[in-house]
Amino acid sequence: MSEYIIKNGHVFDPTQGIKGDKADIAIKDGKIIKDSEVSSKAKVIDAKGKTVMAGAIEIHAHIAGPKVNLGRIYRPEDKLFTYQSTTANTRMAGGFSIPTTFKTGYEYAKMGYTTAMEAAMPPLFSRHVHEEMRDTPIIDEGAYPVFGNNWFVMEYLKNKEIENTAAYCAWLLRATKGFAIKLVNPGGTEAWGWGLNCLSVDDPVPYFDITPAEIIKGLIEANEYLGLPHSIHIHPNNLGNPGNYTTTLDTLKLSAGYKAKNKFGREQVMHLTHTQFHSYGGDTWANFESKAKEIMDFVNKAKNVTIDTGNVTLDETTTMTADGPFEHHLTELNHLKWANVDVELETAAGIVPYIYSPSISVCGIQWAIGLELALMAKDPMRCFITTDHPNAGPFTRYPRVIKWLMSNKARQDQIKAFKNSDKVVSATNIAGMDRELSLYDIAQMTRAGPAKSLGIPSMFGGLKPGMDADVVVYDFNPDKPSAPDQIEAAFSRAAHVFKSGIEVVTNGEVVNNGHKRTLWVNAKTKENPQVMRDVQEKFIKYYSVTQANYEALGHHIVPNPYAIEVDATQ
Amino acid sequence: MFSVATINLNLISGRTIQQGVAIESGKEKPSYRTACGIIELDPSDLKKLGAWKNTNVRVTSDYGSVVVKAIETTQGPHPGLGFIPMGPWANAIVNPNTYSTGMPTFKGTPVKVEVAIKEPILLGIELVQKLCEVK
Amino acid sequence: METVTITMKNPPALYLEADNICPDKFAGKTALQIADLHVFEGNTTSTIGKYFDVSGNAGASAADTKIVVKGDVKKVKYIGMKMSAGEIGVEGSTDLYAGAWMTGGKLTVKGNVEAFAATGMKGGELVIEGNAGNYLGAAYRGDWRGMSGGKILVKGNAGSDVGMYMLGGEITINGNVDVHVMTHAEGGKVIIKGNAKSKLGGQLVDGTIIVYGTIDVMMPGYKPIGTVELEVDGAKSKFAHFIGDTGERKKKRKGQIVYGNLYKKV
Amino acid sequence: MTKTMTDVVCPFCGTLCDDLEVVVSDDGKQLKEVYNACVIGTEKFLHSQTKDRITRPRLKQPDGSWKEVSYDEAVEYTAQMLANAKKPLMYGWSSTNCEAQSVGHEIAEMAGACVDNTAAVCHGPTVIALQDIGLPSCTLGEIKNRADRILFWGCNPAHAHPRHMSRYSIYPRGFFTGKGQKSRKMIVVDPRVTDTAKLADVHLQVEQGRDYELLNAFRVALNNEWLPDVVAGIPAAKIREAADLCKNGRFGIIFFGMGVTQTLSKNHNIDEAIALTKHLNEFTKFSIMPMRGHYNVTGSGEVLGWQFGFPYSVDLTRGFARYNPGDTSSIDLLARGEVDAMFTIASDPGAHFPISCVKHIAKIPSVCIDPHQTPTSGVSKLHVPVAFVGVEVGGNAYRMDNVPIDMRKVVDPPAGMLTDEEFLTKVRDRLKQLKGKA
Repeated sequence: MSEYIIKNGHVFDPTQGIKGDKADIAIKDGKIIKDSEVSSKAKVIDAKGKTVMAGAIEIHAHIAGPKVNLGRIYRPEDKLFTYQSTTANTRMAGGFSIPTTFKTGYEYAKMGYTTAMEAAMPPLFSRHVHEEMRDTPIIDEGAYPVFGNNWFVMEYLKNKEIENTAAYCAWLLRATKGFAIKLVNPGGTEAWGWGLNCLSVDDPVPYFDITPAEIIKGLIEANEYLGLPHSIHIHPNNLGNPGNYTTTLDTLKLSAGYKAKNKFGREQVMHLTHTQFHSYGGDTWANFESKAKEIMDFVNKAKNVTIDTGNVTLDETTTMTADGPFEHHLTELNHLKWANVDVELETAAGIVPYIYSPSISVCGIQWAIGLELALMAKDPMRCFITTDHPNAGPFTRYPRVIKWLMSNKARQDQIKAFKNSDKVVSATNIAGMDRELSLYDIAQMTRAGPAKSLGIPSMFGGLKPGMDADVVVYDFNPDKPSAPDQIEAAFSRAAHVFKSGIEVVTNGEVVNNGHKRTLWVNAKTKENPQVMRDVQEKFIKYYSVTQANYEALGHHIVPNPYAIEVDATQ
Repeated sequence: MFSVATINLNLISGRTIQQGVAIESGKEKPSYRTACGIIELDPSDLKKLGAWKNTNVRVTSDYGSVVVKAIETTQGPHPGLGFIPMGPWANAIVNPNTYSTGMPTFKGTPVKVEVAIKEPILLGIELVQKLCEVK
Repeated sequence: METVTITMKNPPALYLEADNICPDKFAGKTALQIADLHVFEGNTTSTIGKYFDVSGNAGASAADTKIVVKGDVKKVKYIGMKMSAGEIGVEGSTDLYAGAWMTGGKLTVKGNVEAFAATGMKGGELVIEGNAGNYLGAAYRGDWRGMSGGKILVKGNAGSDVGMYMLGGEITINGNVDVHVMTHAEGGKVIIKGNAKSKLGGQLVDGTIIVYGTIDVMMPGYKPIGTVELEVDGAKSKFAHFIGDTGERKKKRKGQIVYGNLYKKV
Repeated sequence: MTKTMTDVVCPFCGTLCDDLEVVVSDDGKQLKEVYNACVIGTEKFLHSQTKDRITRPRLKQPDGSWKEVSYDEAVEYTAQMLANAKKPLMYGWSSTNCEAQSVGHEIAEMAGACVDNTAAVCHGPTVIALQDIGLPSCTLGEIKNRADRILFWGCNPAHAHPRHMSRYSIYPRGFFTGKGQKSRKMIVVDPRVTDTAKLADVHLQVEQGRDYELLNAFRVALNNEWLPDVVAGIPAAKIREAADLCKNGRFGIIFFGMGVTQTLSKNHNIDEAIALTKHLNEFTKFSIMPMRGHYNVTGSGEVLGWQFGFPYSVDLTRGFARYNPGDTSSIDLLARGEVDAMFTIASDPGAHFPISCVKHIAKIPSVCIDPHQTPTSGVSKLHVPVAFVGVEVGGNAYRMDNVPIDMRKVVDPPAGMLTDEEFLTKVRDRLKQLKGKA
């Protein structure tokens, strides 16, 4: 494997506390090495006057699997006039809010993202998720199976059986090659099986006679019992409704008293995702307002919690979530086409196109809330930038979000451009916030932070010798004054991107498709005959596929797996 | 003694379990013709036609003409409706108009049915090759 | 206004995709430069000049460019696609997507057009002196934003799915139409001087359909509420008035439920 | 000695039953018996064993006779045909695995071809409809565990999906449906008194071609609006009763088939059926699901979907993907004479396309890749027999509810026979050379 030395760049690496000092980064055999150890054969990359960071990590996006593909399939108009033709190194690639798998890989890589997590894998459809990840080039990927409405989980937790819950979770992570425990509208999505919902953490789940709060606490305990790399990753109840910030606070408070137990350096026990959608005040769309401050006051104090933002990018996009009842609610509001898939014993999903229009004040307020969350974050290692792709906007808009976060001028220009800017200003705090995030903050929010939260800081998110050589060079000089749009341009098309030591992007174009891996968590637990009996029984009686076929996940579907081993037998 | 009556029907095509078995057991075989080279008629229409069960008939539409065996429907009554299982025999006469949707109008083709006792019913592959003028 | 005349000399073996035959693309170009513009036959890329004789230079802008298309262009697609201004006159018949996504200018076809003419039309004028195919002035697949402005006149007959997902503008058919008119429409008007078949205004939320001839089968979602006198093109006549689609969701305007209107001449 | 293989997946219809048991000889060469499958699935497994099976490619001679050729010659013919065509159509894909489909798409991208699957003559209109207004649906296990209202609209599972009613929709005792059939009300809408209709609590014998009007009438009834006395041959009172029956359930499902997709109004029938489903969700929980035909037509749509963004009728000729049934769909491409080469795999357009389209196939260079002799192979210039997917080779497939199931190999193919994926890989590599890309 080839050697590289990236010379004289302005390095931003939170894992070593390097804040833009000039340094050389050396790469050999896929890893970062001390620049003293690199041989004379190393190819020299001149990064003078450029920004050097580790590869960025996507902690929450919907990029592979049944609902993503249904989104692609049912929106031909999303492809219209967007297509890029085949090139020497790339397949043809198209789509805006739900790009094809090829385009997904290329676009992440071009922006300097080298690892991405699919945020909601329905276990019954894990083969599909993995087939799409296999066809998503360059970037390493993992997927979070959903547990928050799973019949096994609800039945075990009703009886407070944490060990059985943990054993089941470990079995399902193995069966689906999943990465973490995801909850989406806990209990509410099962209620949706009957057209109902759970809008607070105390609404009982129909028939199962358990509350969302009990599910959340139980899965925190199971997660820490296993000592998984990532904490539970939760999309709380009551998404997207005015006044829902109280439900969000109730959810966050459930983390109180829990301490992370794992060997991966993770400190949080709960990751709360696309927080923007959960930070709403008011009780109607008329008096809708930001409660970002109330949420961040809690998060800033709670060291055992991490969040991501879910920034609205003001585009026409496609919303998709395992929160089935929310999507039905949304289609009743905007009357656009509604797709729904309820998944036996496990979960559901809904899809509705949505236009975040700058001329609608609610959309402007949502835009402001997402930015406020990041700007109010006291610890950038616990608050990460996402667009909840494609829900608040496509991931291809990260450079624009970064521009808004790094430039008050860019924000003020956008506020002026809103049709009802006065309404947006009065319902939010954005206009008065002059904080401008630094490149170091950005490196924490998009690299080191997500890596630590996911429990993979030894591989990703930094430039320490021994770490995977995921390195990005942006054509951006932190020493020179720059117009906001230069930030967006630089982060849109990286000058150089290395993935596991292979140069995959040069001057914003894909030059190599790399050796994409599938990251998953292999948690070993004590033999648990009861759980295995329960699994067997549910497959015989209630599933529509056999257990043997459910567990079949052959090499042709996951050709290049990378297992993170966890031993929970003690 | 057969009448020379002809009747006009609305033709639909579709699957039958016999058709399913036949396509899997070999479309070159007579069993395919037995399963799909037929038209299922309502007893009242058979009577109008003056034909008995298992009579060869010629079915003609604006789009073509084909000989099949008239049998009494097992999924009736459906007077005025003729049913030919999906396959080459039906497709020799169905309405190919897609209304620019990509889908032909396989169901709902006006046809004329007349007794054709002396005309042979071709095998599936044979029929398509003949209509396409290959060999 | 400058006139460019292109005349088919080598008709394609298959079909030709000629979205470059458009005032916006010709504007500011000489006959030679126009002859170099790309056209596509299947997976092969070629030039307008290989298939057409080109005479005359274009005007400086689309607005002062007129294109006259002569010869057999029955197998040429996309003429006038996305045109925003200027004029195109096709002297014969043409194929799919005539004037698709057009926003302005005037496209006149002496003969017939095939399906998908004026897909997603936003403005301008399309005149078809012969017959129109299916999906005239309809939305592209999956899009809920169909024809939103402009005028279409068909002197002959039109196919099925006229004005699907129509939001605005006006379509007049002097002849007959096939099934499905203004399905899913939320605005706009379709006038049918001849006969209609069935499935008119299905799932229509808002909009107006006027039929002078017969209707084979009415949609059950259209409720008769009496007769009215209407003035169309300056001529007054009596129409039976139906409102619907009563099965579809309804919009409210000033607290009042809005229905679509179907008028049939009595 | 024999061995029994369990959890075998049936490669016939979209029901994709995965509980078959197959008895094979110890050397894994002969298939002896099949259990749990329907009569059609059983026939598919057993027919793969016939002695008269064609095991080598055949090239049509000027006199109409066949000449056996090697796979390499077949690869050369196929690659040359695709390399020389201006607009080849690559049709079928529904009876092979996703792995083969994926290689096929690489070929199509290189060749600048149109790619289409059997949805073209099956559930294409369903795709158009769900693109227009969406699709509230669920997995088949949800039906089994929850559904108390089952509508079969223009479909006849008793014939086309023989185990559907026993495995998923009518008879099984699910978690919330412990009484099985007694827990459910069954409504069938069909112009014939089908063997499915005979089992129904309510049969609406709709006037053929008027499903759109009847579906609309259901929605008018839900809105308590005025109705004409009779719609599509059904009295208004009976329509209102049926609508109430749907409303009063706790979880309902509409299954529909070619009775609506192939009838006048096509996509509009499905569109209004989906609108009705969405409408019923204002009163209770309701879903809708197409009864997909070929066992992996759904998989072809999925793979096309994630690789190109469109599930069928995809035109790659200009180096980027476009989609618009009516323009890029097989039937229209053939009827309009738009394509100059025909590549058929894992399907039989010769038997299932209108004859006017088949006549065009017979006129142009053509290759047919299929284990069987079919009307398509009968009019093609080259016939390439391959191993049976799901019998002689495994691979991924997608059930009618989009659930992916990894199929199993139960016996070896006859010596020297290639699989779809193997043959396509050779064609891809040869085409790369011809296009100067390797």
